[in-house]
Amino acid sequence: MSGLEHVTPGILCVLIFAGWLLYRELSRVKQGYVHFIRRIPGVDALESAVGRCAEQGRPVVFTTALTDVGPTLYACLGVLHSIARRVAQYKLKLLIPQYTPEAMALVEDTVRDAYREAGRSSSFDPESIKFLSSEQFAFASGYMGLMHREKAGAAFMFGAFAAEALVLAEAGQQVGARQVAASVSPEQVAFFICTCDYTLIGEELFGSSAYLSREPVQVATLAAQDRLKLLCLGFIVIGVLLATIQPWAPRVASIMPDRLLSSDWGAISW
Amino acid sequence: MVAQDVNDARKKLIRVFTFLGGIYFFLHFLLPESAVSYLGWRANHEAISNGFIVVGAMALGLGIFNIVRDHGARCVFKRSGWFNSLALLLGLSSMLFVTTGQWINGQKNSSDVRRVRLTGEFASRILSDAERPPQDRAVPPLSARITALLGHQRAQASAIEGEIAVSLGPDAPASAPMLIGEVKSKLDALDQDMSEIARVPWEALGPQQKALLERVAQNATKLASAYSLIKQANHSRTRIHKLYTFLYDGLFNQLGSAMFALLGVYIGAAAYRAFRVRSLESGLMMATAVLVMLGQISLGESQAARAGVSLQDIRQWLLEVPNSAAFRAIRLGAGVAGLMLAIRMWLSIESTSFSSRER
Amino acid sequence: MDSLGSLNLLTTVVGGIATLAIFSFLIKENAFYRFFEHLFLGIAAGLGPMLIVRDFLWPNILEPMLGLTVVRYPDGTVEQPYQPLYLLYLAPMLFGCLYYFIYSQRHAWLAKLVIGFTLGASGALTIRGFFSEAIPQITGSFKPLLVFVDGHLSLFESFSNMLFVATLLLVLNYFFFTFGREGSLQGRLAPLGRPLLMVCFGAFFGSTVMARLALLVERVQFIVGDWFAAVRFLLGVAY
Amino acid sequence: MGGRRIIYLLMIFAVAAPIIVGFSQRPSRLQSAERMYEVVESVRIEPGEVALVWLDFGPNTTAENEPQATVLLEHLFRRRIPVILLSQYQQSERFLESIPRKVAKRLEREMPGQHWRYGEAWINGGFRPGSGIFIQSMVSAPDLTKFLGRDVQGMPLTHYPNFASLGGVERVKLVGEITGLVGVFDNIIQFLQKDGYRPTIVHGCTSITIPEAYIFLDSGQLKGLLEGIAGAAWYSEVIKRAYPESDNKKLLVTNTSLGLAHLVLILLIVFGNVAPLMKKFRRGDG
Repeated sequence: MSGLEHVTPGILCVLIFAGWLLYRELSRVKQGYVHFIRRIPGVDALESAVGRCAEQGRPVVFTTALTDVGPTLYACLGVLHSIARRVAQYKLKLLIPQYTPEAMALVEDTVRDAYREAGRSSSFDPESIKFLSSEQFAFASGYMGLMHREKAGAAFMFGAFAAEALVLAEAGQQVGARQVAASVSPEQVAFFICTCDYTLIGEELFGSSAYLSREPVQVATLAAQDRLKLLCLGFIVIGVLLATIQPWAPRVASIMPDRLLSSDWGAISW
Repeated sequence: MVAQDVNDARKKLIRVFTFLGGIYFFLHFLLPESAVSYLGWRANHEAISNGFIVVGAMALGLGIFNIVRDHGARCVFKRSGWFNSLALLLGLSSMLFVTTGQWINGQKNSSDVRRVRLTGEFASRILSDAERPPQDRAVPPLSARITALLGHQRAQASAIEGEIAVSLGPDAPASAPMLIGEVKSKLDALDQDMSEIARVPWEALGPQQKALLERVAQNATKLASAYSLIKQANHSRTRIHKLYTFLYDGLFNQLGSAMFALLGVYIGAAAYRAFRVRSLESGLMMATAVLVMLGQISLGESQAARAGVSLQDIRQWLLEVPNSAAFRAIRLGAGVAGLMLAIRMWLSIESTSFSSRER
Repeated sequence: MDSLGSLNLLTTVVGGIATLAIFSFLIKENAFYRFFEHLFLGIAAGLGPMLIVRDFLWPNILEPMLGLTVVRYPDGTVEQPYQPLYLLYLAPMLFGCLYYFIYSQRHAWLAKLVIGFTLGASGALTIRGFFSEAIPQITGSFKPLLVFVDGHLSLFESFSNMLFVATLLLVLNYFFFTFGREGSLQGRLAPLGRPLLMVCFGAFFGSTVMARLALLVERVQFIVGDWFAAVRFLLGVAY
Repeated sequence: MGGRRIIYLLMIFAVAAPIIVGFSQRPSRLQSAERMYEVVESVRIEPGEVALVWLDFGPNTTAENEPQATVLLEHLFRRRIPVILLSQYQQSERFLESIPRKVAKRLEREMPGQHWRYGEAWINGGFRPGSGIFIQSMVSAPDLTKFLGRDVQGMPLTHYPNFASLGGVERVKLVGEITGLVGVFDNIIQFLQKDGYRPTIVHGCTSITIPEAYIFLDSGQLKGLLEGIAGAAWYSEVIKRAYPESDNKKLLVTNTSLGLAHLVLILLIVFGNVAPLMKKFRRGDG
């Protein structure tokens, strides 16, 4: 299979469909339609962890680790926003160790906003956003030290993680922090499951932001992505069925959906 | 109310910039190959992409700024842990200094070698210009160019002699005499060519002249290669290079590897603590993990051979079937979610967080 | 011993001390660890930006922009004239400098311009990235549920494919958030996704273990082999 | 807290014991590595044909990738197949330099009088930026000698007789890719081919990416695979069968350390499950 550099007609259709879905859900939500959202258990754990910090007066740590500026970071910021607001309400200390300078600017913005919404703009401390390092293991060692020195009461690890995941999570374990992790990298989920109180898997990270805020735009996005996923699922089911009947009905089976997606413009006679 | 207007205008501007940020890559994807080539994007794609990278690269000072602000204050006010902050700042400044020094040194080295190589490139250029005089630019007469070539090579020869003297210092590596011998023989060959060039008339380009220039081009390239080895050897003996090696190999690499190695230990604790069979789910995870582990070590094999089942095969099947399927589903789901978020991000379909409403 | 030999010795000895400092964290967070942690952070912070300058900004942008890549022959002619178009890079450079307004209270919105620009670019790239990754993934899943080998039904292969497809669909189903109220088919099937996910994570755990342990082995080999030898040599010289 | 430290100590001890004692065990038989050996063994070259090996790893994954690179190069050197070393990853520059030299030195010690010299047995093409784009243009180049131009020391390839007139990419009879990075391997699979030419590709990966590599082994895009350090260990064992003089002791000790640590890990999982049960049981008794 050759690499994909430009859209094929099939992909263009899917892209337009995706845009239309988002538009439709947005306008539905704006008209007041309330979507059902499945409860995501890890999200309750977020709230109780912050509550526990308030009881013990210990700081809250939130990290997006290796997440680059992009959709994943964007989703993490949604969660950070609601945590920061709660932290501001409880007058707790919030620490956000950072890996990439570009992300740092976005994070600072989000937290400042959350404090303003909670009506505590004055108590926002820019030094709570600490740039540690852009080197994976230097970051991990800095995080380990930070957790121990600050005796964090809760640690939230959201975003993209690589080998350093277990180091971060174990550091939280050692100081007895309540930990919730959400990783888009399946390789690390097993380690989080072993060391954290709750682990959100893959896409639950994207869902949790909407679940927490119930914000119309976020809910609409969630609904639109579910519908697009349904389309993918449908493609797979059809493809499997066609592949299965292939020995008996080769002609029918030759209309594989992959052809629809990957044939390029040249295959169409204008 | 004026403030409110200004604020709105700014927000609109931010949206416009966000949209502009994405439009190039989006169109590049959307347009067919022929259109992309027609627009000239195909030829300049790398240069344009570099432009985008430059914007991000300019953020490189943000991290340093943050660190210096944080730890500098701690040092100045002697807050708790100031000693460690000092160590950090020391590490930072020495690495900046040493890397810069090492880099400048390397740049100088390569430009020195480049100058030696230039003799050969110039000779080929003289030849090609004489054979096919260029239409778009003026070229000096052949004899003037040859004089320039001779002058250039004389200057290079004395620079090379100087470098050879340096490489014979008291702490010279064992390979130095061999390298020097190599350079000297190549230099002699080139010198011979040069003296021949000086003897030959250069009013016009004959077969003899042509052969001479070709030989100079070849010999100068060989000399440059040999010379670069001496340069490298001398470079690795400079104090700045030793400091760099010490910081990079002695500290940076070792600390990184040690941090990574902690994982090997932590995995033990994680396995003991968390792989408890509390439910069907945790039981499945544990069983799979144990089977895969047994399948990849030798002790697993000898046990299995007795039982008549190959643990290697079980491991392979687990990796190929259930693991790949679930992995694929996670990636697909996260990909779709990322796609929707990406559209939203690009078109600034916003609610909170980024360009928020003032309340 | 020549100077390079003693440099190697020093590098090994200090490297061993640094390794032990990190390992001392296993006992307890302590001053020894803290010192090396900060040193590590400092060195990494100094190296990162320098690499961006050395490997990207200088050779790809600044050098051609300043005309340093123009080859000038000894007689004053040039191989290729200077490309003034490179000066266009000044625009993204200046624009990127807006990042630094993040520290200003009054002009922070200027930083948002460049942050927004970066978000937009990464959004558009993600759109393309999704399709080039997802489509082979989808089409690669079209596995026949009944597999025939030499005209006979292969039970094992068929079972494997059925399990593959079922796992894929059930896990995809697990990640629906806005469907599946109580009682619907989707809602009833959703809990089945989780155990299947656990099998996947177990397999990942099992195979990742080897990579993690391998580095521990490498470190122990370094300490037991190279470092001990270097320290012994050093003490031998001192006495 | 105390219990945690005992576990840490146990892990370090399990790893260190075989290294200190020098104890080694026969490694586990891995089909994928055996297939790779046969593939390399079956490569037949005419004068002017070469193998192309990419080393794309930095210090973080050397523990697994270096032994893999070592066994592959050892096999190629023994078979006198000239090797071009290249890299898509900057941090691997030092390994491009050191690993072939170490292998050559070991072989020369093993067989006095025979030589494996730089420029004959191998050349180091250095780090080449541009990843996929670079590979694409390499495939379409009419002459690799001209395309690659110079080695890492700045010497033109025409200087080395074995590599002086390579011709097109068809003269590359085997491609090896040793990496622990994501995406680098994909570049080779996707771009290193053209109409009428699909090279034999073998791959050494870290244990983390084994599940991903299997997809390509299954489809035949990959002819052989070294799975982490265990793969390298079995490969070295197979080499030893054909060349009994080969010294793979260190690698086997490393692999044994790994095996022991795996077992300790499994025991820890068992204890982790049994200990709480025992406690409950005892409490029930009292």
